[in-house]
Order: sequence, then C-alpha cells, then structure tokens
Amino acid sequence: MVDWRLFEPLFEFARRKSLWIVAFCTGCGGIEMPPLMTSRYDLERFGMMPNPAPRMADLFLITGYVTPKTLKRIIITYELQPDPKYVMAHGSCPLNGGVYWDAYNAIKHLDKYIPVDVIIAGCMPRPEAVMDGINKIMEMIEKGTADGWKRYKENYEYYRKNQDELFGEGWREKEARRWIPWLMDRKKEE
Amino acid sequence: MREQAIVEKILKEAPYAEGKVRRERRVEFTVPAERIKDFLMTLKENSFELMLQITVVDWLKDGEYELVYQMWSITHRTHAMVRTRIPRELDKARMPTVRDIYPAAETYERDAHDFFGVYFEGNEKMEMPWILDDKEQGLFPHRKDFDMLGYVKRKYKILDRFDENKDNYVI
Amino acid sequence: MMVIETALKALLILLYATFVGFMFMGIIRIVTARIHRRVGPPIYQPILDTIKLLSKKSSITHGLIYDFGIIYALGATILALMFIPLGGVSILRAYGDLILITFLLEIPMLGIMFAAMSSGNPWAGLGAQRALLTLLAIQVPLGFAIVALGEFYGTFSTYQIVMAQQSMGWSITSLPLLLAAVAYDLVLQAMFGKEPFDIMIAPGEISLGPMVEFGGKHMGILQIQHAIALFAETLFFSNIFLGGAVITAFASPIINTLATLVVLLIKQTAVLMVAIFIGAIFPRFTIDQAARFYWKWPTIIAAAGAILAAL
Amino acid sequence: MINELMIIIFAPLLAGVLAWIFDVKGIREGVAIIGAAVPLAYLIQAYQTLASQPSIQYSIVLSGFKFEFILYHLSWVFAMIAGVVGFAAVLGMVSTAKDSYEWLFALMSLTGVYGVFLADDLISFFIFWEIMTFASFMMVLKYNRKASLKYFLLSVLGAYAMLIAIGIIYAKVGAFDFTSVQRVFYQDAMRSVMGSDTLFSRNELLLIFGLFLTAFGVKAGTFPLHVWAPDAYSETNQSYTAMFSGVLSKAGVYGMLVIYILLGTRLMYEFGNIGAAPKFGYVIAFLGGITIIVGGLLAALQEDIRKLFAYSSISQIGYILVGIGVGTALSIEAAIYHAISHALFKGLFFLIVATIIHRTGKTQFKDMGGLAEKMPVTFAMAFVAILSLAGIPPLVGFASKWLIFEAVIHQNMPILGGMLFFGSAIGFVYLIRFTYAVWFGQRPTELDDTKDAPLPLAIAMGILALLNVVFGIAPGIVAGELNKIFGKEIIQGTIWELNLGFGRYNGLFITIWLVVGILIAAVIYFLGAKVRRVPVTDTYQAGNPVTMDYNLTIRRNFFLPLKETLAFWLRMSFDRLYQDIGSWVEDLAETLRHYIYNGNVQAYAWYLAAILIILALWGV
Repeated sequence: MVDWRLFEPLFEFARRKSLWIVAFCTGCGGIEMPPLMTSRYDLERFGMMPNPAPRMADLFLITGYVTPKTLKRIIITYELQPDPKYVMAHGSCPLNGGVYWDAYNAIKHLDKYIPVDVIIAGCMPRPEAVMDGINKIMEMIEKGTADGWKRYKENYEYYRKNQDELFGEGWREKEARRWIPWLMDRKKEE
Repeated sequence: MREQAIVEKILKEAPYAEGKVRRERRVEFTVPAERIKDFLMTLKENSFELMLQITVVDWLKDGEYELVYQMWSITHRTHAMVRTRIPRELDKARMPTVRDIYPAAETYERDAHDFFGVYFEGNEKMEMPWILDDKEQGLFPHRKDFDMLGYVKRKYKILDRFDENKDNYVI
Repeated sequence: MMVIETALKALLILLYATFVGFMFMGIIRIVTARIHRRVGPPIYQPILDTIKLLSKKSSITHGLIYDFGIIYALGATILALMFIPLGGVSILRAYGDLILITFLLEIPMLGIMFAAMSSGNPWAGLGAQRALLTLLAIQVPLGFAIVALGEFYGTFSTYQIVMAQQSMGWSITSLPLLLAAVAYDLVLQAMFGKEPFDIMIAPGEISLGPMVEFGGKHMGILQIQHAIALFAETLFFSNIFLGGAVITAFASPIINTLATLVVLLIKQTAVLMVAIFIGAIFPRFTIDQAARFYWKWPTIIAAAGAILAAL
Repeated sequence: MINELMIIIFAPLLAGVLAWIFDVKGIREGVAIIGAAVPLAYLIQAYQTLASQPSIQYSIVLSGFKFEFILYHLSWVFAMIAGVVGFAAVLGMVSTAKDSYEWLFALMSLTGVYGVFLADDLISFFIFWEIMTFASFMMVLKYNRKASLKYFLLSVLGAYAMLIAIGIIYAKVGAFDFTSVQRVFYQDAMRSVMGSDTLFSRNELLLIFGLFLTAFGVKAGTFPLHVWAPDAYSETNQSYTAMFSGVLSKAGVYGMLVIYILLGTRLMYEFGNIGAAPKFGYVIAFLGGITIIVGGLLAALQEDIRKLFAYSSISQIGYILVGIGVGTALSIEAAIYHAISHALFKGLFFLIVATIIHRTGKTQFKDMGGLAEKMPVTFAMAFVAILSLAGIPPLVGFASKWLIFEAVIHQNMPILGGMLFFGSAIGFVYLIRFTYAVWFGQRPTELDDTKDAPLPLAIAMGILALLNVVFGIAPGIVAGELNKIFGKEIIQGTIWELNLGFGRYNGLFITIWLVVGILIAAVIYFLGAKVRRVPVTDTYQAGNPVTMDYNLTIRRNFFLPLKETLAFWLRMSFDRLYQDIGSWVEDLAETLRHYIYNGNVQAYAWYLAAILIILALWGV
C-alpha cells in the first residue's frame, strides 16, 4: 500500500477548504444559516456547502438549544458521519444551558454527550461570530487540534456513560420501539 | 356592535354560559366544565369553524385548572375564548373530549394531558407518547408545584453549580 | 507497441477528461454563485472536495453490490468516454455508434441505482424511483433526436457525423437537426441533474435521494464519475450538433490536436453555460410535471425534427 | 429407421407419456430430461448436416394426408431456441414440478413447438399448433381456471382464424405444403404486376392476412390480443413459463415469418410500401411498437413478480414484431436475433422467478426484499438477466436491440424509432422495480432462512446466463447463423463484431474497455479507507433510530407518480373491453332465449315458415 502520511498536508488542506455542513437546525440558530449561505456572507467562498446527508458531511452544526429528544437524534446522526468529522455548536445553550439553565428539558452541557470542537457563545451569535467560529475550526484543522472524532473514539466509554445516564440503558432500541404499538394499530385499521 | 350581537345570540342558545365582549373581535365565555361539549357544539353551529388551541392555566392557590379553548371564526373574524374550570387534583382533573366536534382537538388534548395531567375521557390517543420523553411522562412538568430546579439538578447532575434561591447563581 | 500507445492515449484522454470535468463542475458552482451575486468557491473546489472525500478515514458498506455498483458506474463512464470522438485522439471512435453511446451514457446511472438501492435506505429507494421516471420521461425526446440524426446523415457513426459536419456545416444549421438539438439540449438538462429536473436528488426533501448513503470514498468515486460524465455528455453534444472539431490547419500534429481540444472545449463550455443558466433561474418540477413537460414540447419538437429528417 | 426429424419432434412427447405412466419421483425427472436433451442433441448434430445440404426433409402419409417436415436454417435457429430454453426449463421443472401431470403436458407442448417449427405444410403446422396450445392450456388449467379459460378463448379465436385461412388457401390452391402455396402466391404476385387476373382477389388476400395476423398475434401476445398472456404466464409453474414465454411465444413470431414466406411477395406487390417497409409489415411493426409501450408501462405498475415478467415478455415480443414488420433482410435478422436473446434472458428470468417462488413461497413484491444476501447465486444470474434485458453492453440483449434500432432507424421510420427508445427506457424502469423489491433493501424476518437455488435450477440458470454473456461478447456467432438463412452476408464482421456499413458494434472491445474502466475504478476504491459493514437499520432515517420492525422499503405502488401521470390512459383496458363484450354476448344469449328460442313449438313453426318464404322469394 501507498504510505498516505506523505500526502497528509494535502488532505488537511482539502479537509479545511471543503467543509460540507450538515446542519441540525432545531433551535433558534437556524435562521442565522440563510444569510451565511447566501450573498450577504457567502460561506461557499471557503468551499463550504450545506449537505442534507450525514454520510458525506464533515462539519456538524448544532444551532441553539438541545433537548434530550433531539440529542438522541444528534448522537445517531453524529455516529453516521465518517471520520474525520467536526462539531460546531452555536449559542450559549449547548455550552451551559443559556436561558434554559433551569429548564427540565434542555441539555446543559452538550460536550458531555458528544465532543464539540468549537462553541460560539452568544444568544444568538451574529453571523459574523459564526464566520469567526468557522475560521477558528479551519485553523484548528490546520493545526490538527480539531480532534473531536478521535476523542469520541478514545473516550467512548465516558460519552456512552453520560448518554446512558441521561436516557437510560438501551435507549436506541427503546426509542425505536416507542412508536411501534401505535404504528401497528394504524396498520390494522387500513 | 357585531361582537355584542354574536355574544347575545350564543348566550340565548346556551343560557348556562356567561359571556362578554373583551374588545373588538375578541369575545369571552365562561362555561361549567360538564356543559363544554354542548357549548362548543353551539359555537360550531354559530360558525366558529376553527379550534386554535386548548391552553391550561394552573391556578395553584385556587386549586383549579382553567382550560381555555381558543376558537376562531372565519366568518365573523372573531376570536372566542371559552373558559372553564376544573379541580387540579390529578384524579379529578377530567374532561370530556371534544374531538368528535373539532378533530383538531385530539392533538391539543394530548398536549394538555402531557404537560398538566388533564385527562380527556374518550380520546383514544391519550396514552400515546407525545412531546415529552419517557422520563418526564407522568411528572406533568408544567404544573406550578413541579420542583423544576430540583428535577433539573437530579437529571443533569449539576448540583454544585446552582444556588438554591436563584439570586446568586453561577453559570 | 500498439497496446502501449493505446494505453498511453487512453490515460491522457482520461486525465484530460477528469480534469476538464472537474473544471466544469467548478464553473457550474462559480457561475451559479455569480448569478446569486455571491463570490463563489474557487474553480478547483470540486477537486478539493474529491480529495477530501477520498481521504476520509472511515467508510461504510452495505454489501458487495453497494461497492460494485459504484465501481461499475465509474467503469461504465470511462467506457463511454472512450467511444466518443475527441478530435483525432480518441481510441474507439470507429465504433462510436450513436445508439451505443446513448446507451453507454445511461448505464452509469444503473450502477448508481444498484448501489443506492442495495443500501436499503428509504430515501434512496424514493430517489431511484424518481431518477428512473425522469429517465423514462427524457427518453422519448432523446430517442427522437437520435433518430433524426441517424436519418439525416444515413450513418450511425459519430465520427462520420463529425466529418460530415466539417464539409456540410454544423448540424444545427439544418432545420430538422436544429429542432433535434433543441430537444436534446432540454434532455441534457435532466442528464446533468440540474434544475428544473433535479427532483431525483432534491436535497431538502429526500436528502439527496440515491446519494444519501454514499460517503467517503464511494462519494469520491461518484464525484470523479460525475466529472467524466459531464465531460462526456457535453462532448457528445458538441460532436453531434455543434460540428465537433477536426483541425488540420497546422503542420504539427500536436498543435493540431491541441487546437482541436481548445475548439471542443469552447463548444462544451457553451453547452454547459446554457444548462447553468436554465438551472439557475428555474425552480424544481415534480416528477409528473417533468414527465408531462418532456412528453409534450420536447417530444413534439424532436418528433418534428425526426419526421422532417426522414422526408 | 425412423427419421431424425421425427425423433426431434416426438421424443419429448414420448418422454412425457413415459414420465406420466411411471409416476415415480426420480425416474420421471430422468426420463423428462432425456426427452428434452435428445432433440437438442439431434439438432446440434443436424448443424453439420445443414452445412453440407440446404435442408433435411421428411414426409409421412397418414390416412390420406401427407405430413411434411423440413429442417433448414430458419427452422433450425428456432428449433435451437426451443431446444436450449426447453431443456433449461425442463431442468428447472425438476425442482419445481409437483406431479407427473405437469411433466406430460410440459413435454407435450415442447413437442408441439418443435412440430410447428419443423412443419412444412399447413395441416401439420395447424395440428402441432393445436397440440402446443392444448398442452399449455392444460398447464394453466391446473393452476388457475379463470386464467386458463381466458387463454383458451383467445386461443380458440386464433385457431379458428387460422383454420379459416388455411381453408381458403386450400380451396383455391388445392395443396397444403408450403412450397406449392408459396409458388401460387408468387405467381399471383407476378400476375398482378402484369395486370392479369389473379387467383386470390385483393379482398381475399386481405382476409387471409388478417386471419393469420390474428392467429399468430394471439400466440405472440400482440396488442390488443395480449390480455391472456399476463394471467396465463403467471398462473402456472414458473419453470414452465420459461418455456411458455421463451419458446411458445416464439411460435407466434415464427408464424409472422411464415406470413412473409407464404404471402410476402404478393402482399408487397398488392399493397405497396410505406417508406422502405411493406405496408402490411408496417401494420405488424406498428402493432409491435404499441405492444412495447403498453406491455412495458403495465409491467412497471405490477405488484406481482410473475405478472411483471409476463407483461415484460409482451413488451419484448413487441421489439421482435417491429423488426419483422420493417421487412428488410437486416431487420428480420435483427428480429430473429432478438427472438433468440429474448428466449435466453426471459427464460432465465422466469427460472429466477421460479427459484424465488420455490424458495420463499411468496409472489408479491411487498412480501420480499433483501434476498441478494441469502441467494447469491440466483442474484448473480438475475444480475446478468437484468443487464441483458435492459440492453446493457456487452450482453446479448444489447446486441439484438442495437440491431433492431439500427435496422429501423436506417429505414427512416421516426415514429417506430421513438417507440423503441421509449421501450428501452421502460425496460430499465420495471427491472429496477424488480431489483429493488426482491433483491435489495430490508428483508422481512420470515425470509431470514431462505436457501439458494436447488442444483437443477442453478444448472438451468447457469446455461442460459452463460449463453447471454457469450452471445453478447461474441455477437458474430449468432449473426453468422442468421446470415445463412438469407444466404448472404447481411451483417458483416468477425465473430466479435457486427458491421452494418452504417454502424458497428464490437462486443469484445466493449468488454475489454469495461474491464479496464472497472479496474481503474477498483484501484481508486481499494486505495481508500477500509470499509465497515453496517446493517440496514444503521442508515440515515433523518436521525431516527429504527429496528427491523419498521418498514424501510417502498413495498407497494413503487411507481405511483407514473400511475398518476398515466391515470387517463390506464382507464382504458382491453381486458375489461373483452369482458364487457363477453357479458354482452351473454346478455344477448339471454335475450334470444327469452324471446326467440322460448321453447314454444308454434313459434318455431312460424320461424320455419318465415324462412321458407324468404328463401322462396329469393328464388332458391
């Protein structure tokens, strides 16, 4: 086999300059994405592209607060993405709960459940701040410090423990089966 | 006045209710809980076509829930609020369902059940999971006596970072 | 000796086609960005994307067909490329039959569909369904356009058609073939997968449809395939309708070849630009709208061309 | 010494009867295989004989009738189709046949089809035609009464049509054998060119042509007489359908060629040409074109695996008819080539269907899925068959389709050309429906222990798949045989290449470059990261976790948008039309019984008197 380490700088350059975004716009930050993508700020200058399919995405944007219910989907989507993958979180809520600091249904620390490379503080951060965050993550990729995907693999037990504590053991199976009785009933009606 | 005429007409058909005009295009009725179905039927006949929402207000000191059925009439361009009160104890907070009159009510009733524990009798989907996760099911977190901060601390394991009396919290 | 020469030529053609195809993909993105009044990515952006995708450190598979379908798609595209006349340098231009090339340009899609469907993702199934119905819709005007060409020139050899155009003038200067070219250009819009006929990949609705499960090297190979297919499709159009290019004005064969490639490149870019402009200003058709559209005006135009050519 | 032609024709019937008598599992299968293999062996042996002499003839006199048989290049090609596909189908039946009843009638229909191909006079042609129809009817009857009755009714219609046509010909010519009939019609054509009186008038000619067209159209499944085919093809043993669709429908195609042989010259001179095609042929071609489209579109909308291929079979027969109809030597060669390739890939497809049904017991698409992992051998065969039917080079389906395309378009027939293109696309469409629903996607849990094809079926499929590949890469092998039919080099080129002068197709180069392309792609693939196998539940479902309890496949109405687009056209149905006609006839009979044949003797007396008076007035 070819020794691909020789080409690693080229790969890093390509990874930095071609971040395909899968955006999890459940929270309030979704509305900051259109100005970023369109002619006002034009993220495509940096080779970034919105992409609906996680299998070919690099950058996972989590915009705004995260509830346990969406966190389950976020974890599943995150695990679908191929390595190397980067996570960027918008706003104060993923950082520490933000205005939902005492809400029963908002995650307080996103980085306990999946590794987050860059968090942009603010409620909500302006598009300029998001651009700054993107520049930051590009720098980190260049330096090799954007290693969330490695941390997730190395500390999988830690993340897994936190997830299981929040959702309970076997939550994927449970969440999937939750609706089955109701789906089956509908089938019988047909 | 148009609104006044509507209220008078409806009150004539439903003498058990009280009603008044709040302001332009906004009317308000108060109905006893057991007559809600009859009253909503009357409203529907008087061309209040849409049910917008069912909201629940938790009057902790009165020991009562106030259910507000938000109705909208496309014909009259008028918003009607139908208020009714039921006891807030979980076993007594029961209402007849109105989904046979307004099919949209099915969803709003599930919503009210999820967050406040009002049980709507006759709605088959009452037990179907709604917004809340399994952990919060049965806690009815929007009730005023729900210990939010204590629950959040237990759930997210962030005991030492909050002060009890909210005046001096650290984030 | 013969084999080595052929292999070298094929390699050069392949590299050239891949490179130009990637440039075309870059041009599509830049021009679309300019129409949106954006700056747009650099022109080499698709190459970076491909390198990034190929250098992904993990990859998934859903079984043998999932891998083989992708490989087959790229292989079939390379096969199609070899049959299309590229001035004086193409390998198998003597066998570059019109109908053969039309089929060859379609079969990469079959490979992609096989791979997509074997993933078992519902979006992929839906995308495959839409892609196939688009194929069905475009096939009627496409068929009539090809029939018009075959009847007009009395031969099916693409190379002979190119040579005939050197003496008779471009195909689109005669009425029947002008009609056929208009219809074929509308078909090209769907073959490129550009709006308004991109319902099969509809990013917002069905998560890229057939592409939803591809990631890493699978998607990288598909990017290369897309580049070559873009090159091959524009080249085919330039050859059969826009006169192709066979330049023999210079003494040196190398300069002749280069001049041919430049002329072809200009024609291909023109074909591409039309597609980009149409794509940038139209919204998306649903699948039955697309089918009705293709079975109406393009079919009528192309059939008129074919009947005129037959008379 | 009994003649080899007789052995070819009657060996399957003999074997069938033996298998029926010795109803022992094991023996009857062996006998049947021998019965199907013997004609094949004799046919292969006859190839050498045919190289030195133009034909092998044999005649037999039975109760005053002289039955004549002939084996020449055309009938050899068709008989070889019957031999190979019939042999494969019999091998397949070893696994799927339930009792000796099926063996008897399956082999009897093989006899019938050999007889049709080798017959040299109208009477034996008709008799064997009826044997074939009867045997296949019995095969369908066992599985589904209603389907068999529909088949029977339309076949009877065809049989009567043929019988009347034969009667008319015999009344004028006074002979049954093809040679005399052909000579008479040829002389007629010459006379009509001279302007002198002809034996058959223009209208009689038209009538004979129409009757033959009906008779052969029914068997081939031409629009609008195709309605029996979907039911009959699907409601029988699927291994037998490989023969039914692959070979028996070719009898209809062969019949169309017989029209050309017998009446061709006369019809051409009488009715003239449209463009380059004879006018009467254009009727056949146009019907063929509509058959392609109708069959293909309906195939795409089926929910039953057997029905899909039944309609697909109809659609593919359309190609053959287009080729025959255009009527040039090239197009007829192309049509025969497509007849061969249709027999090969459709025989293969029905054997695959037989395997699937044999192993899973399911026929609906909604009950299947994900079988590619469980039945890899069958899937490999299906892959070949799919590529072949879809017309992907370098497989036999492309070579023959390409020939038809070139032949038709070169004759300046734009409308037919458009129909052919549409047909090839619709082929893609229904094949992907089959592929998606059966092989890929989520597998229902009850299919988890499905086994691969049983050995006889696997061998049968292997034979056909191999021929699909071989004749695709080396199309010149077939083209060479076809050239012998016309006695001249219509399709030039080597065994790898078809060269028409205005178009070239080289199977070998395509194979080489496809392999090269795949190698290049594979190098890129293998340089990439290692792949990890994931289950079907680990796919992107908008982030939702799923289990196997969820349905992840589009199981029903896969081509719903197509259905919506075609809603207007789908409201018309010839099947319903015939049913309505049937019920009208019933109503009419009821009325007649009620008012006219009411059992009153006095009324009958009045009828008799009225008829007598009418006859008297007429002057009889």
